[in-house]
Amino acid sequence: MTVDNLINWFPFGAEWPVLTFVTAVIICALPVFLFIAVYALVAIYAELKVSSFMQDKVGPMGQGVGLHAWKFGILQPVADALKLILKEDIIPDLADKKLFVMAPFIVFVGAFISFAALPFGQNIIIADMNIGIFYILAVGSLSVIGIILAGWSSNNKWSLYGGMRSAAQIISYEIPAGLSIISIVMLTGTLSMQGIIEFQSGTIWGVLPNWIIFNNPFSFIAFFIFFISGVAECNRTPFDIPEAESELVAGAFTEYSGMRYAFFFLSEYAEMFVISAIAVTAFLGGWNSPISGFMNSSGWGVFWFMLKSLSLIFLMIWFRWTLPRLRVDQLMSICWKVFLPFSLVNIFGVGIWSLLVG
Amino acid sequence: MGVIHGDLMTLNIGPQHPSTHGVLRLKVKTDGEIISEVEPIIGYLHRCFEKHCENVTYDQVIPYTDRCDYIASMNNNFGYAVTIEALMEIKVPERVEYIRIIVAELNRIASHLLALGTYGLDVGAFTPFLYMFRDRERILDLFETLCGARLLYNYIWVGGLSHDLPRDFVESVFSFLDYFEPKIEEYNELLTYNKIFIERTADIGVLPPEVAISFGVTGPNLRGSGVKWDIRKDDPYSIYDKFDYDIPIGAGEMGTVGDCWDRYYVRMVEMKESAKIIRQALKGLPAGDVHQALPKKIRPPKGSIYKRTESPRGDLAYYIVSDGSPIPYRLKMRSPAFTALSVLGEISQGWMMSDVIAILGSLDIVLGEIDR
Amino acid sequence: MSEDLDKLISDAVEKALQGDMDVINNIEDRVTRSKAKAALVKAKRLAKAAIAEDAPKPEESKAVEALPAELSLTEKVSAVIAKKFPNTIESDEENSHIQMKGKNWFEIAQYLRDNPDFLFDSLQCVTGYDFGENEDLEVRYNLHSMTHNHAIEIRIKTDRNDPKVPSVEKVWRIGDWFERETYDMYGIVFEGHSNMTRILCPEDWEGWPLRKDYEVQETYHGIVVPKVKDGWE
Amino acid sequence: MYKYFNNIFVAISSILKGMSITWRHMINIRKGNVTLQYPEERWPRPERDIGFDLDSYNVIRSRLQVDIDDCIGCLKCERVCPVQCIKIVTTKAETKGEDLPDIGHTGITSNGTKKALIVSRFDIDMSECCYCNLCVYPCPEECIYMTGGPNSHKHPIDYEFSQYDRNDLIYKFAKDVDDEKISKYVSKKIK
Repeated sequence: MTVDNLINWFPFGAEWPVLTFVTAVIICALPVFLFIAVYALVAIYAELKVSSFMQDKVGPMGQGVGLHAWKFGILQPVADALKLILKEDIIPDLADKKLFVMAPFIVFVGAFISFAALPFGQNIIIADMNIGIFYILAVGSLSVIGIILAGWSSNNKWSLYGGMRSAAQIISYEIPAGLSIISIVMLTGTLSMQGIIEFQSGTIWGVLPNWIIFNNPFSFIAFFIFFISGVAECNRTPFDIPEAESELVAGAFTEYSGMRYAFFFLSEYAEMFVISAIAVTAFLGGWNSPISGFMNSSGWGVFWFMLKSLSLIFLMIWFRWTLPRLRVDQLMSICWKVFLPFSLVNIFGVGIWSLLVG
Repeated sequence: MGVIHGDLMTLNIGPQHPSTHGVLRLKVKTDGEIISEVEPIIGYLHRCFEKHCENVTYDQVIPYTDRCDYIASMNNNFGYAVTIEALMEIKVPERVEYIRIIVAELNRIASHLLALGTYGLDVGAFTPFLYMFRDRERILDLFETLCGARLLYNYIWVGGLSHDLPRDFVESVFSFLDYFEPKIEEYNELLTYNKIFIERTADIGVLPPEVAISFGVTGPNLRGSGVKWDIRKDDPYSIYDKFDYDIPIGAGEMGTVGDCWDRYYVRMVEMKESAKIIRQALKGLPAGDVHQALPKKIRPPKGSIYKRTESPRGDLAYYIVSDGSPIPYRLKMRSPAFTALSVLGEISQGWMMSDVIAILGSLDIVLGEIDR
Repeated sequence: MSEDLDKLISDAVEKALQGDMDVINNIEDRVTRSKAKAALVKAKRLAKAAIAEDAPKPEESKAVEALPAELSLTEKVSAVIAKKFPNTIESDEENSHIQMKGKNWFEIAQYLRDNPDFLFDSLQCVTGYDFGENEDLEVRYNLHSMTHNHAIEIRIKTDRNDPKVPSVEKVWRIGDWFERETYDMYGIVFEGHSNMTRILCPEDWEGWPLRKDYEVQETYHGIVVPKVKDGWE
Repeated sequence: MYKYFNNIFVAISSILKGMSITWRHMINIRKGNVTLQYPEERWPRPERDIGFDLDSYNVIRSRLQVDIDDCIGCLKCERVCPVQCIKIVTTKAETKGEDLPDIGHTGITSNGTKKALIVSRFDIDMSECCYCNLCVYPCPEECIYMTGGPNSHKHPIDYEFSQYDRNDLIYKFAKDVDDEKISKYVSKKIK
């Protein structure tokens, strides 16, 4: 489902190149948007249910009047989304209106365009760029601009706090995340997402799947550094200081309501998926089956990829409902004093490992 | 590298804010994330408790005391009843004393559960909060079978109690304690010894003992600073001297003595000690009539009295002046949370935004009691 | 790590006390700088308090020993104060409390706090009291000693029309809020208090609610104060 | 250096410990669930068995209910109420202990007391009630009580007595009759 394939496939490609390109992009983007919307509903439902189960309650059950949230509250996220869409859109008088309106979309775009390079299956990737992983890391940090804008334009002290905290946090955590990816790139020798996944097919000694996480002890650590940095980049607990509801009310999103707030919400979940998907691609074998040769066709690839990503998302939810929140300076010191040295050591380690073993 | 000194930003935390534990306003001057000045502004929940009391009879005051510290109403009732009894020199039956101590200690556990749970919430841990509320509900259920009410009991009366215990109350309290005591270990594993929680609370908001005493801070907050002071032991009222229990004090296990973690942990241990007291009281519960000593008309002799009791938040005292009529001439409540909040401005200077929330939570204030 | 910081802070505070603020201002880490500033404030306060305190003298404790042992604590305190600060005790008829005049109360409070025989280090409660319409107001202090575990009550009468009592905010820090509360409810002005404003009622509330002759204002910012309930009375 | 690694180790182990607890709770949700599905299930109000010859005491706290036929108008409940939410108006009847069907007045209570007063007004403002139960104890006829629980044979529990208007929370228990009709039966002695 690559864009290139589509462009080549269109019969009038040579005559109207721009139109062809735009059509191809839209045809690719629409399913992605739908996917994000549906996935976000599922993820929100999972978050509600998992958190409730962890807290000894049942969560939404939807036993009200009429079709209210249906059985087991399955329609609860739909109802939430409907409510957010129908809610009055409030823009504060003293807000910087242009930026205020723009901010949620910038955040969403940052999460959305990352999906272009995610390899859902053997052939299902919108654009199999030769610098795929680099591209995702680059556009992923776009969202921080949106959050800063949201914090600044709201003209609210809490929002400002949230925005500044978020900027410091996301920019810092990009570094250990990037460095862990570098160690993977050193192993695989490619920046292409599909290339990295293909590197991971097969097994180690016929037992373990040949995933990078099992490749050597350094990449094992790199996985955790990357994943936790990713959690921090999504602003999830224990790193949710930009919105820290007990301190900053709702941080950067304090003044947002209705649809705009929904976009922030959506992009948080989209970003969670992007982070999980990169982690799966780079460390957990992407769409490769965990047991070599078992259900390893290209159709099952999508299943494996989704399964792995969703389990990582479950891990994030699990973190959130177990751990307290860190303070902003502790967050920074963990990044600079723990993650950064470890990921630097990892790069050397992987280098030496591939020199000696590989 | 030069240092840029900017202006201070004034920030109002509250009156509507998720973690001010009520309608409290903190006027905070901040330098970025750092707090340079905190001024608590109270009175948003002022309901003229003392003025009300000057207009109702002595027995009608009890429902009003319920509403001061609505988290630990039994202890408020208890303190008031003990004070009036001392003024009238009433000797209450032994069964009443035992039942009072059982319910007061149960309420102490309930209050501490709420304090610790919301403290977890303040530092961002949501789940322990719900676990603790789950267990607090069990205590409230017990109280509901006891006196019909879940929160505002009006149970301990001057000279006695409104009802005797229900028939199977003793067994249900025992089974609750059997259920509850292992849960404390679970809280400890989930929250108390969590590294992130320790990082957030240890060494934060250190309250030195001499400052605490000068500010009149009492109860778990004072004990967290390492001062072994508990009215139940040092100035025993009722029959607290009959029981065998310890007074936990802060030892600086994770940081400095008197930090937020110590205050938190003192409460955690205190729940265990309360459970101990309840077990002893349940075992020694004598038979008798609980209405025996109820006075027909409460008409204390002329005079004044100042009597302290240990509520879950500390040193709860009533100063009552009687002019011989059935209506109190003057009733002053010295609420422990009032003094605890006054120390906030002193100990939160120089900490960060998030720490102020953590310090405020660790002081365990109830605005109903501060504003009265 | 934290020990180094502590040392840095204490050094900076020492320098600052000698007048060299640059040391603190040049600390780069903001957290450390603020901590140092907070420590400086504390140190200054302590220094002030140390100057204000009269160092307890040995002959004072002898004064207590000289009294007969069967006297109650209240009588002992009353006798010692009468000796040290003449003309301050109003009457010592009742054994339950000490009736005192307002003057010298601040010094007496300091003396009571610091005298090793009494060590009333904790101010338990400040209660305002109204004897009735057209009569005097009174402030009642409940003092308590953590060390000796004993307590006394001190009462100070003041004129209704010009109620003034010296503030003990600087002796016991909790006096700050307790006195503000008493001022709020009774209108008793505590002289020497740093921030004598209402604490529970709004700033612009009229009258002193707990006085016996208090009448509720009819409206407050357009809100009718006594709630009108249709068809009730 | 030891401290640095020890910190990391402690952090990881304590986080794993906490996560294992939440995991245990999650998989044992069927056993540990404490939620009541409110509109279907309702919080059971405890049926209290006092057992010490005190079972006539009412220990449920809910809406107040008055059996007006039993009320003798002694005003005890009005006087004891700490928030003055009970308002009673009585007039002295001409005859003692006689039914006056015209104004719905019952002469003798279920306890056998002869009523001397006509209760022409008995209002309780439940929006002000503080549920302290103090009015229930002094009632000599046990005609004021809180609904449900041990009193469910007298009046079933009013689980959520919510109203759209605050004034609807003023419950009027006295029989709704004209003052003129009552004045016919008022004792002439006072006048």
